[in-house]
Amino acid sequence: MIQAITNFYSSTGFSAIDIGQVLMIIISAVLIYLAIKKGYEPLLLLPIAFGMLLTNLPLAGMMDGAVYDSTGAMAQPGGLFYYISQGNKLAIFPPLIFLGIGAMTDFAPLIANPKSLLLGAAAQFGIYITFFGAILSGLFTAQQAASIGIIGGADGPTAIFLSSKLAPELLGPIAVAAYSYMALVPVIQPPIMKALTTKEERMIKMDTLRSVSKLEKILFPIVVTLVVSLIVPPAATLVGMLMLGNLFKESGVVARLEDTAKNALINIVTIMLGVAVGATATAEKFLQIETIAIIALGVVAFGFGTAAGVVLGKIMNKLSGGKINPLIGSAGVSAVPMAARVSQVVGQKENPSNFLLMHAMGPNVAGVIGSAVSAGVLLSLFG
Amino acid sequence: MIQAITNFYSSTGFSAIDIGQVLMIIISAVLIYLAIKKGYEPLLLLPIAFGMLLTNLPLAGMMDGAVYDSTGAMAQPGGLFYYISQGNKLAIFPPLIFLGIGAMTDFAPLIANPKSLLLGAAAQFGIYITFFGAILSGLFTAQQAASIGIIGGADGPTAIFLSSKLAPELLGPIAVAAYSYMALVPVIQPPIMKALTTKEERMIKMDTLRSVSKLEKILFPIVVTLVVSLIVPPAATLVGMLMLGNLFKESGVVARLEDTAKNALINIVTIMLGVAVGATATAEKFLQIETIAIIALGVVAFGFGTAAGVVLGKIMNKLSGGKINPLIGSAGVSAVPMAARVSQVVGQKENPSNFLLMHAMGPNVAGVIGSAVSAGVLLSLFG
Amino acid sequence: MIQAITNFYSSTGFSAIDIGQVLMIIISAVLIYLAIKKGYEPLLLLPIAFGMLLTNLPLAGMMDGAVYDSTGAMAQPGGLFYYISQGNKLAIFPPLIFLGIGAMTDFAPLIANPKSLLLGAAAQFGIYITFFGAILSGLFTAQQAASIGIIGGADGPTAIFLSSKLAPELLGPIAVAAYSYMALVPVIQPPIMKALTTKEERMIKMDTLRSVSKLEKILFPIVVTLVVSLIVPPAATLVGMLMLGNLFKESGVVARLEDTAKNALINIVTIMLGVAVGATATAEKFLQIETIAIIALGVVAFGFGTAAGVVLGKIMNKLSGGKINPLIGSAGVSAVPMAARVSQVVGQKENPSNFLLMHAMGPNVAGVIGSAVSAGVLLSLFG
Amino acid sequence: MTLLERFADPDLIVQMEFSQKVLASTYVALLGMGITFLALILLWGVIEIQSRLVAGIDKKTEAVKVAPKAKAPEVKAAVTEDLELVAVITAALAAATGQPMNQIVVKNIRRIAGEQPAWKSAGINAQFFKRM
Amino acid sequence: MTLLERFADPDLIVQMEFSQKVLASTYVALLGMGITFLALILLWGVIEIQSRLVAGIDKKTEAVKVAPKAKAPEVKAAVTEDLELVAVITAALAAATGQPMNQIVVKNIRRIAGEQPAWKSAGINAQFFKRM
Amino acid sequence: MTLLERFADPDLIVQMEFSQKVLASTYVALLGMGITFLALILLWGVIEIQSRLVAGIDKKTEAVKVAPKAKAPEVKAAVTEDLELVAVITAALAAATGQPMNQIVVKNIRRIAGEQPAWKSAGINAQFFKRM
Ligand code: NA
Ligand code: NA
Ligand code: NA
Repeated sequence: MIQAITNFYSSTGFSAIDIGQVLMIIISAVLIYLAIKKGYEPLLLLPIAFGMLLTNLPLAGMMDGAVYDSTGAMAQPGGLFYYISQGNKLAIFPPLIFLGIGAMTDFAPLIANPKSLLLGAAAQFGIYITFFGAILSGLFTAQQAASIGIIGGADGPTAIFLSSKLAPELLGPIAVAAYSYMALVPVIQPPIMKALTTKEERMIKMDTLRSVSKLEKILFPIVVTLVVSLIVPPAATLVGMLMLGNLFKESGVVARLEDTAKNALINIVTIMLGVAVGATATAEKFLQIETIAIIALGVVAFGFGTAAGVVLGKIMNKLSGGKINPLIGSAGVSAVPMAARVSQVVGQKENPSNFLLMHAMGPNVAGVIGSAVSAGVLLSLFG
Repeated sequence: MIQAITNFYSSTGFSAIDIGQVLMIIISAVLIYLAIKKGYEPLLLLPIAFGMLLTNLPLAGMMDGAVYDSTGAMAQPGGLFYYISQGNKLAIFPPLIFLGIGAMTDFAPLIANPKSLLLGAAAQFGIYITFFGAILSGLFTAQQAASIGIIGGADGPTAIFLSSKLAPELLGPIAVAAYSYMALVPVIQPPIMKALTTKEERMIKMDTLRSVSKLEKILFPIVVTLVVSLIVPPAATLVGMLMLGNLFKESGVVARLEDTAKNALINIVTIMLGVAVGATATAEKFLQIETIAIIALGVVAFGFGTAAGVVLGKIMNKLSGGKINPLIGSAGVSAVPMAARVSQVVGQKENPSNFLLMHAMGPNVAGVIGSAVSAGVLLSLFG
Repeated sequence: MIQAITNFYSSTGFSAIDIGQVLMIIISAVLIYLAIKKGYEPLLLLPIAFGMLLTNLPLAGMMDGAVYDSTGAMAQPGGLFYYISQGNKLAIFPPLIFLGIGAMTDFAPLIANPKSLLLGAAAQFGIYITFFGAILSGLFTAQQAASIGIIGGADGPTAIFLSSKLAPELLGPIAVAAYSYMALVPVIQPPIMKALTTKEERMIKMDTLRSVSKLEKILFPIVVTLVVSLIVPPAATLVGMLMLGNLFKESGVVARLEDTAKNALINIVTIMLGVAVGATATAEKFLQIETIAIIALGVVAFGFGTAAGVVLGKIMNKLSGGKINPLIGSAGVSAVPMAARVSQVVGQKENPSNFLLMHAMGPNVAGVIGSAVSAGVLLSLFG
Repeated sequence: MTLLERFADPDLIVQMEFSQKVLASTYVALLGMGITFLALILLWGVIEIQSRLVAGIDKKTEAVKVAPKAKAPEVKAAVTEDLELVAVITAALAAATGQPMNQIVVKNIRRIAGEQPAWKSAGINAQFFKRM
Repeated sequence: MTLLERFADPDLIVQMEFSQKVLASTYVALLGMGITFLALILLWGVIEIQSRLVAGIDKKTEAVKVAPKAKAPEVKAAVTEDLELVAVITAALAAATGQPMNQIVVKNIRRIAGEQPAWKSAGINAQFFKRM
Repeated sequence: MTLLERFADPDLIVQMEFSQKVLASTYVALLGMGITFLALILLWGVIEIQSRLVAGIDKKTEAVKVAPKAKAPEVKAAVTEDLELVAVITAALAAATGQPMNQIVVKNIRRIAGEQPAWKSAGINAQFFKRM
């Protein structure tokens, strides 16, 4: 009888749980709280956090690989998350997310004002300053530093895509940092924006954007795919799928596919990608000094990206003779559409009749292209 | 010319069909009839039956594996069902079904009256009595007996999950028996319920369930995942995905994911899981004495599960001083929501103003958790 | 510095692009134009064309296989299209498309007038005459000739299914030809139809179709699956899935599954199948004399299929004593529903009160079954 | 090795003479069209037979339907659904008024504006009572 | 090798005697029912505790809610949404009238017919402001 | 082996000196920002050119649109759709009245309440005429 109880006890998770796993479960509970109560990017943070919880349950084996016997036949299939996580490991999920995002995104503000592309480029500066910092910390290889830097791209799928390829062992903390800081954009950006601009600059009203014809909208995804992929071939997968989704939307002839790309397909992939990312965050991988460094470097990335965008905005304002509100520069980090909203809100505080939202959408979506390009560069250097 | 006709004839299914396949095609036609005309769990029985039909067509090779040449290159891809059935073989489909079910299920009646959990546990007795019977029949290994027993869990995905892992060779008959008996719950349960209860007991009216706050509903899936997975780690996959789906629903912040989990995703997986289950039911595997034993044991499982639930209901009624109608005990077998409806209908026959439905939903959903726990126990013993 | 610029240049697509890839990008742009502006089967042509564009971007590696190191571990995952294209390579996508098409198709006009099946058979003549031509050209093996011939089946998924199995190297041009000619049916068919019929024949009005009972509609998919699969077992996959989808529709008890089969699932698979087909059309495979031969043979296939259907229509009209309008024969090529519309339009030109649409739907859907049967025959001969 | 086997072998077909290819292709065309016609003619026959059988069944069913017994299950279903509605309403009233459920008796439900819309009952069924 | 290990081995179970099988099956049944009950009883306890804790929190929250401060975030959210609406309307007006946006000042928005339907705001949010 | 190659090798980077790492990181940052700017500036240029070309095309098209010929295809499409509608209505009437279809001639269709809603025509097209 005592033997049976002992046997049973040793089969429960209580016998095998360690302090790291307890900590991870607490962390995942905190993330669930932030996702639900604070609304931190819940579409991804909730699946990630729950995946994190499940992967840290002792003996549950959600991430175990398949077991083969001596003849090579499968003796025991792998855990559910092992199979789902192949979609990240093989870099399949992030491009499919981009397909759906492309089908949701309106690039008209960028087409109407293509100068915004400069701001979308400038804001990628956070990526490289963070890369620099990560290298100098001495904790990371170049591959890992590149993956950490891409947090500054403020674009979840791009960060997951690059990390899966360059540093899968850091996927968990990088994804958590990326999505958390994207949710914190309204907290991180405003002080930097105010510190770098004058009241006069923040009050600048911008001219109405011209309307964009259907033909331009259809040509845009094709042209972007060609130009970007020819200059930075490793960016072709992300940019290509983003632009295919957008072509579905703008062509107007495949409404069925557009609808599925931005609903059923992206939702299914989001669930899978989320739990699979969370599943990589086991205690032994997550509870490391590196994770704290990543969290710290992530905020640096967002800060410098914001600053670079605003500074270039100021320069462009000068050159244009005062017609560009530098506040739209911060939207260049991506974090669509949160960063554009922040530009709007900060601008309106100085001048209640100031409406920067549409102008900020240009740099905002340009930032998505910008970080995909930077991811491509890093991939070609360190892939 | 005669040669050509002979050649052609030998390439047709007519030349190769055997009596077993004819029988299987007839059985699948009967199942299609039951699914469509009698409404027996058509969402799964129809795909299962059609998969069964297709897999028994001679020379069609729907379940053939891939053929490789001597260099290891693929000479011929496998049949469609071979690839689809990997989702069951690798135990991927049932947890995804559970994700969708979680997103559809309201656990409030259980949270309001957590005593119901006892009834959900008691009704799992059918699993073990059937296991006992299967072992004593001498026809089955312990793995097979466990898979047969789980029919008494009255929960399709759990039965398919466990059978795929422990006894894939019996998957066909077990799934057919499980879904058929779930459809037959209104026939199987009432006589047992009436035999074990007095008219007075059946007439007992129960107090209104208290309302459940949003916070409780959000905490519930997290708590259940933790408690169940720590006690029975192998149940983590099923219970975790069920509860993730429920968290999607109750959190209220990821309506997109909830919607997809309970519509597009569950439907796609249901189609795949259904045809793949049917595809395992080839004549040589299905037309065995074991299948008849499984059919016979399945009804035993449902009967004893019902009885155990009702008996515990009677005991709890005694202990509570007459405030619990024992009829809600039978709902503990799961078979959501059919078994709860049966409790309602049987109770109302004695007393037209008696409304047990909501009270029976508590044991009903508890039964889902209960069978997942039992599946976990059997998996840890025989996996 | 110059070294850095040289290095960077050699990493761009500009350094590696060749004239073939430029040509392919132009071709894909033309196909995008045709899909969007001319409405040529955009649901498939748009994804195909975009896949073609992406696969021909130099150094992007969208179709690269995975790289393994000496220990057998994966050093670098494959490109996105490499993984997606497994769904075609393993012949998984076309049957899933057929599942959705089955859920959308109303076979009542065929059940009401099963003689239409003869026209659906006759119009497959184009397949074999094209096979003949392809063999005699001396450019193709029998497997390739069979895949080219199936263009005459005027049924995209069937053509992709057969080509993937028999001649995957020709998948790109065959799919492009098949979908282009399906879009061109209103141009190709009318002159042939007019040349082969008299004005009197074209003016024949046909009797109203009888109404078809629900039971007949439910039995139809089961019966077709059985009969076709027994006679031509390799056709079971395509016909079986088509009929399963139709059974979802007609049974009326699995509306959820029907809805998903004909929406989310078919759309997801269409996107994947489309880009994966396009991805096979690399410059070195596509820019061959064989492609021109395939384009030329494709129009032959459609022409002879149309002619054969119309000629049998004339014969049946004679035998029936003038009650069958031969114009419905051309609809037998499939190309649902375009070919049936063409019958309607050509008939109405002679006689504005002539409504052939519903009568032409019979041969039209029969043509789908007919080409699946022919694909099965070719598969059993050359698979 | 037969002509067709050599024809089907990508390595051997190149060695075949033109006339042999013509012969083999003709054979394939005849066989293919033959089987396609055979299959679809057989299907035609089966569907014709089926239509007649079904027509027979339908006539019988119609005859049976005239008998009063036929309406019973429908009524029963309606009653069951009404009872469920009563249960749901009772629970809702109890929750709203705070009274214990066994103190409330719903005696009669009258549908306002005639028919309950189909989507509503579908919705209730789907939400409360349908899962896998 | 324990009884249970032999029982769990498909090759060895056939050699076991009937009485051994009875014993092993009984053990499995007791263990299985025992753990199932244990897990669900534990769950019962945890849910009871949780319900009480939550009831406590809810009471506190309600008390807090009475204080005027509690309404602030809601109002702020409404204002933010209104400002966005102003932005969208301004942009639309500018586009429609062809005037530059900084010439147009939207001073006040009055919602016609009271409440804005929920789906509309959801729609705007989803289309304009929600992505991953 | 260049500095960058050693930098990119996880085994060799640990042996690099701090100053080398600073150099390599600076190089990466310059290269990365440079290429990102280059790509997006090029894109800017291409979009500007495209906008001008499109503006030119649009002007031409507008000019062409004034000519009466432009409306022809639209009318034709409408006629085709109407004919199909006639076909469907005829079939429906025939089915409903039990008369053979060639006895019924639909002479005119008048749409009640003006425009046919878009979803309806989309629905008919999707159901009857659209597949893959
Ligand atoms: Na960015
Ligand atoms: Na159960
Ligand atoms: Na065809």
